[in-house]
Amino acid sequence: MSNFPLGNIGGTPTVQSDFARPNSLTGGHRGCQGCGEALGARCAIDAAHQTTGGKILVVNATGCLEVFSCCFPENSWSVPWLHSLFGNAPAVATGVAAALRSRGQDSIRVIAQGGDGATYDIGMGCLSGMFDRNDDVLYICYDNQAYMNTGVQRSGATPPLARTATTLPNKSYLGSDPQTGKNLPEIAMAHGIPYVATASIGNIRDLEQKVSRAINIRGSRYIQIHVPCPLGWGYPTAETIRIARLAVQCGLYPLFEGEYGKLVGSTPVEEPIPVESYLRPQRRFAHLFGKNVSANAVGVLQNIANGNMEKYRLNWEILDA
Amino acid sequence: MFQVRIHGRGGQGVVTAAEMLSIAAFLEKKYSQAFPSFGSERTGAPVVAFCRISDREIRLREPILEPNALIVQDKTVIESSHALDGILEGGYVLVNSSIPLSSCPKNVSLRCIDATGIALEYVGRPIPNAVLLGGFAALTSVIKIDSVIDAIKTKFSGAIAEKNISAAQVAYEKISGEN
Amino acid sequence: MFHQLEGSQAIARAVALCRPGVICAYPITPQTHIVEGVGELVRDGHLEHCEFINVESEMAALSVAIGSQAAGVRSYTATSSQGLLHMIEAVYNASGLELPLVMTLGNRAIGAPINIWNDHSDAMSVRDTGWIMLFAETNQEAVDLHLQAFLIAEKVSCPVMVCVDGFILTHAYERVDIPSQEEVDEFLPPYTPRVSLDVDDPVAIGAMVSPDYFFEVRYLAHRRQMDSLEIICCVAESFWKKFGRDSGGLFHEYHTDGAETIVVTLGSVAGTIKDVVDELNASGEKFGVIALTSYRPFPADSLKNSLKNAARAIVVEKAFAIGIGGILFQEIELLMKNINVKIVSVVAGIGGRSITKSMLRECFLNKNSGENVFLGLNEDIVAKEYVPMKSHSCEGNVP
Amino acid sequence: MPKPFATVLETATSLGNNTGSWRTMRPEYVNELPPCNATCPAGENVQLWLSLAMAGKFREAWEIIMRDNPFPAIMGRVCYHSCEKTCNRGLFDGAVNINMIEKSIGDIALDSGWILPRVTSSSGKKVCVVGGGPGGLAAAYFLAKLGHHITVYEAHANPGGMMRYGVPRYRLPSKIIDAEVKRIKDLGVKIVCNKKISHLKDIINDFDAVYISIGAQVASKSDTVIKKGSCVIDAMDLFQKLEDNPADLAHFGKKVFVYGGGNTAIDAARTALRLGAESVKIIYRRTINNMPAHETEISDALMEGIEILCLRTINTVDGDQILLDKMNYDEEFGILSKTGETEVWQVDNIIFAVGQTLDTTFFDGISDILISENGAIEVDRNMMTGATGVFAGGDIVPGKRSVTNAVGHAKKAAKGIDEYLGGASEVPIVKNAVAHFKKLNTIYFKKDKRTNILRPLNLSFEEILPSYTNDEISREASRCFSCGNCFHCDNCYGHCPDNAIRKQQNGSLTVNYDHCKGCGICAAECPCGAIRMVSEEK
Repeated sequence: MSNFPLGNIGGTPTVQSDFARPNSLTGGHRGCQGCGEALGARCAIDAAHQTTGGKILVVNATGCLEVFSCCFPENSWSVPWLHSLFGNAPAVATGVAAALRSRGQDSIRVIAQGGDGATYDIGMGCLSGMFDRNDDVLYICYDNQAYMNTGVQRSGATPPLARTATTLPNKSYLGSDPQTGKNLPEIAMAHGIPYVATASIGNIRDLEQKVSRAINIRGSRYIQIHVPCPLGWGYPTAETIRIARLAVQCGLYPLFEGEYGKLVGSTPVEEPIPVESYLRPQRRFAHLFGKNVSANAVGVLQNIANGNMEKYRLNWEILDA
Repeated sequence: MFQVRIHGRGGQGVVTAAEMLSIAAFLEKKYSQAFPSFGSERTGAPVVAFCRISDREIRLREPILEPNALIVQDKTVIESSHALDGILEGGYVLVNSSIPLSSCPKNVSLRCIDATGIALEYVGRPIPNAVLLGGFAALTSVIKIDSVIDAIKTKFSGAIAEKNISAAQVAYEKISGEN
Repeated sequence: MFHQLEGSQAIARAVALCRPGVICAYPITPQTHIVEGVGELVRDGHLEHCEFINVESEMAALSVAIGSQAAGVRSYTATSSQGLLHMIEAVYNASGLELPLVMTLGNRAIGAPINIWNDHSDAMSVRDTGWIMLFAETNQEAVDLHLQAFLIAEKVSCPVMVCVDGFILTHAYERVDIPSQEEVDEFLPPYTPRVSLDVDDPVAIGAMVSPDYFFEVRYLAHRRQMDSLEIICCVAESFWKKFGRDSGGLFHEYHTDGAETIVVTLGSVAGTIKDVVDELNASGEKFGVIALTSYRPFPADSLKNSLKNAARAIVVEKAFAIGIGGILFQEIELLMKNINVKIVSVVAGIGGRSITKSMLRECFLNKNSGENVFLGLNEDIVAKEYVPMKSHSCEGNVP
Repeated sequence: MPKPFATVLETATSLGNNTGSWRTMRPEYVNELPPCNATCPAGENVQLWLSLAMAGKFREAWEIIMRDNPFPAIMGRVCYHSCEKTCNRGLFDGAVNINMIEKSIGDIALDSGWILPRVTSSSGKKVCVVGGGPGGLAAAYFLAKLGHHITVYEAHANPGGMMRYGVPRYRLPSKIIDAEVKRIKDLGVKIVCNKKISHLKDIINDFDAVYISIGAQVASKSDTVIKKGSCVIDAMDLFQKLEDNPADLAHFGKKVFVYGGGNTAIDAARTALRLGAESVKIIYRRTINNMPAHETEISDALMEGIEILCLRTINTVDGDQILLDKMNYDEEFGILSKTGETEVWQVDNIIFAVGQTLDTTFFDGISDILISENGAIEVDRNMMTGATGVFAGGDIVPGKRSVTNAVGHAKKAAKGIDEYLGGASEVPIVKNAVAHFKKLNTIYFKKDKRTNILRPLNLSFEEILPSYTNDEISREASRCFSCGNCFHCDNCYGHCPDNAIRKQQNGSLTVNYDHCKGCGICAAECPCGAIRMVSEEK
């Protein structure tokens, strides 16, 4: 994973390093200190803005991003932005795209975005409908893996064994049940839509490339961005990017791309690490390292990570060995 | 009716402080009511919580604009949240600060205490709420230190409770020493 | 046994004492702590034989509860504002199927614009759905109303919604008496469903009804709800005998005998109003307060009886219908149409705007205020922002 | 029809919301001391000229070096590059080859004939420098640039001191020395050779200030018994003859022994090899890993077939035989003791390289010049001796003995002398904290080994060690982590969730404290640790 700095040292300069970047989500918003979602949103929308010369309309579902970015009299967005409800963003975006089509303005691109709650759960119906119609919308899901705005309740994206307000561990219960949870990128690919990708703010260059690739494709596209949340996951605010990197490096958050339902590429993990080094710094997994917790608790997550390494062909050495 | 307003930042246990204060009053067979500032407390954002203590049932449902006492858990919010506004004459102000305040309202008994320092020393985490309640008990004597200790036990358990209790007692002795 | 508890936690314990078999949880500010609280009681073993379901939306929350109730198990959920409207189809469906569900509504404003603070616009938007709607004035009453709600629902076989002011009550720490499990078990017998999905006694629930019978079905629902006024009273009486508290019932009167002006209101603001009334009466005024508990069914006759001797009735409510005005006000005005009582509509506290004692005192003392008062409205903003429609043409493209 | 009130908002109105009030910590860009700068004995701003070299700006890089050290080409050949030992990249995938880069830039400067700007000012003050070694010449260079009139007296036939007579030509060709000394002469410095000044008082009155940098010329004694007729020579004399009258060494022996473990011993051994010796053995009293010589020197010697006999001292030298005592060395307590066993070797020549001591007769009779017990001249912060106006540096003052240290002393002395002669007094610069490895975030650097230059076997006196090509210079310099100093990688600007770091068109980065919430991401993601989180409470 090319983790060069964002500027022109080593890698190609990113949009985020451009002094004249659009700053689609600008300063003064009310996100928590070290908020991953705020950064993910700026990176994604800036990349889309840059690729289309600013021709984008954004539809936002209710959630943390919406609440902390647009509350009268403060609006942090510099792009056309519409918020309707929690579960209808995909449908609203379908409407916006239809309106543009009716006026023959296909060059203007439509982006719908929301958190994992809005995307995995309450908005799943509308999302599937949008994919079903292959509407010309890029849906971006900022995945912080729980309902953060209402106080860290479990969502369909909450990882196995994670602590949330509605999956509090105790003697016999180790957090979110590993048999539950959804894999939305796979569900999106099952709809056969033109493009699906996962990304992370731990690798902004990779994120930007995927957004600009997606924005140029017609039909439904889905990008899911891993955005750690210091409040919800319980780690120091300065470590948001480090935690995001560790998630990818340990294999629990595979970065890959799919087209028309088939896996076409993945961002390689050069030096895979055990899941423990990703889990241990987070309070939401602290109970897995408690005294009387059996070792195979972490083993469950390690198996998932190993499965991802293989399934998404993340690390060539391991696979070739 | 004794009205208290507590200022601080999201994630510093400001709401828990108001709740513990109301529990302490309850344990002394008094009526009490605690409520947050009804906003979305973002980590780091200035936050306010309130507590009313009375001998009669409390029916009032309005914000506290003229408190009898103020607890400021993070003095860097004093300016941005106008934390000292509306304090009644003869009121009490307890500020978490290792150095004295540069300015303070007239005829109000103001005390500064390095609650974060005490919390770091006794609890190991910079969460000053229990410590300040210890100080508050000494400053206002509206509630006793024993009730504060029992209230802490309802919010924390085991070692963390013990550490917060000893931190609160240190603050109590320190402030009563200064009285 | 008295506790100092957050309103939501008190409600969670009350619900647990009623031994529900299925709880559905979906987060929405400000009720989230309630479902979280019940979930914790289930997980820690305090509430046995109860399934705690994390659902994916409010529509799912009530739909799951409909399913479990129809299958013969006492079910519960909670929601607020936008979530209530997201499940609106299921709200009508539950009452139509006469399922004795109980749901807590953490009252919160309805958008757009989105607002997470307290008012009664969400409750008012479902006042005609056929649910019994009980408003709690304090967290103690919220606990008591939940114990009564299950009993009322199962006696009347109609869903009951307990309305509790978001943040002001749900997030307020107060002294609350939580009865013991034994006391509640004596008061609230186990749920024996009138009808349910039962392999031994198969029935079809939710048949389609043609014009030939639909009118009667709906009228019967109306008749049943009007009759439940009496049940609500007797449940409140038996509650008073059992727990020694005058909670529930139709409404509570405060100093209304000989009062010249009676303030009629709903929910927690009644506390502040009582403080104001005490101060006014102390200085020679004659004020009384009626705090409505049962809003649906609407206790028309008893209300009329209590208001008829007053000279003026001030209706203080935290919601209003765009296009007509105060809602409770219209209902009270209709009630008193041929009785010489001046009715004043006071709309306040919209979207979490504070209702202070000083605002209320000034309003109550203003004997000749207009019929419609929007208390606490910022007139400057209105003057600046309102653009009269006539300033631009309305003709179509007719020349 | 105006926009709907409150539900429809103009763009970016949040910029008026001062979330800066949320901070309890604030990020600050800092300029911490890179470890290489901190350890360079000549006080070079290594990081700065490395960054210029990376950008291919070799002329600017050379000018930055010349500010602190007039001998880049010489440094590249003789300096023991302590900077590379502390280079943080050493803890990642191998230190930056700073030494080779400095050599390459020095060579480019000589090949391109870059000259120094003419000195225009003149202080009218005359300064005498005794000793034309690295220290003396450097002092002359620094003082000349300050406008003083300098005269250098050098005892030998040519200037250069240890550079010329202490380092064999295959490592440091004399044409390199001459070229870099010429630049100093071109500044108007008068160098008088074959002029041995035997005592301070001979010159003290003719000059406004004096800088003594005569080095440690006297060979230290050793308790070896040397009988008459034995063919023993001191390493310094060997090198001096090699330089000034090589003919004397025409019939140098086949079997040569060298006594000593330092760099001089290694150079002597390799010189003997080049003078035709068939077998060269170094005798050293302790174990090989105690040898003070630099590892690269030792490995070069071994590569050339030179043997090192450890744990041996020379008891007596008798004609063409030497009697060695076998030694035992207690590593833990550093105690050396004879084992009683001995060895006898046939030998043609023995070269003694057991270190030099100071000849302090130069200062006899001058009471206020203090001399420490190992014979070093005591000097103050400005390198001034007890006698006012008399400054000293190099091997004769306490401290490490190396060409680079001598240059460091010369620079300090020049400032001292200038101040003494009425120049601006030097404001003591506050040394920043050193940027240690743990302050960096090396995830942003791709592992890539340093470019090493092949060191072919070369038994001639010619220097055949090539320099880097220009691309190799830039490529190797780009491996520099720029520790503790921003290198404009834009990580902070790109990763700030609050868009609270401003980047100008010229690439400058500043924190916008109106919006910065103090989360600390910029400091955590800064690859080179150039941002520090500071408490908000003043």
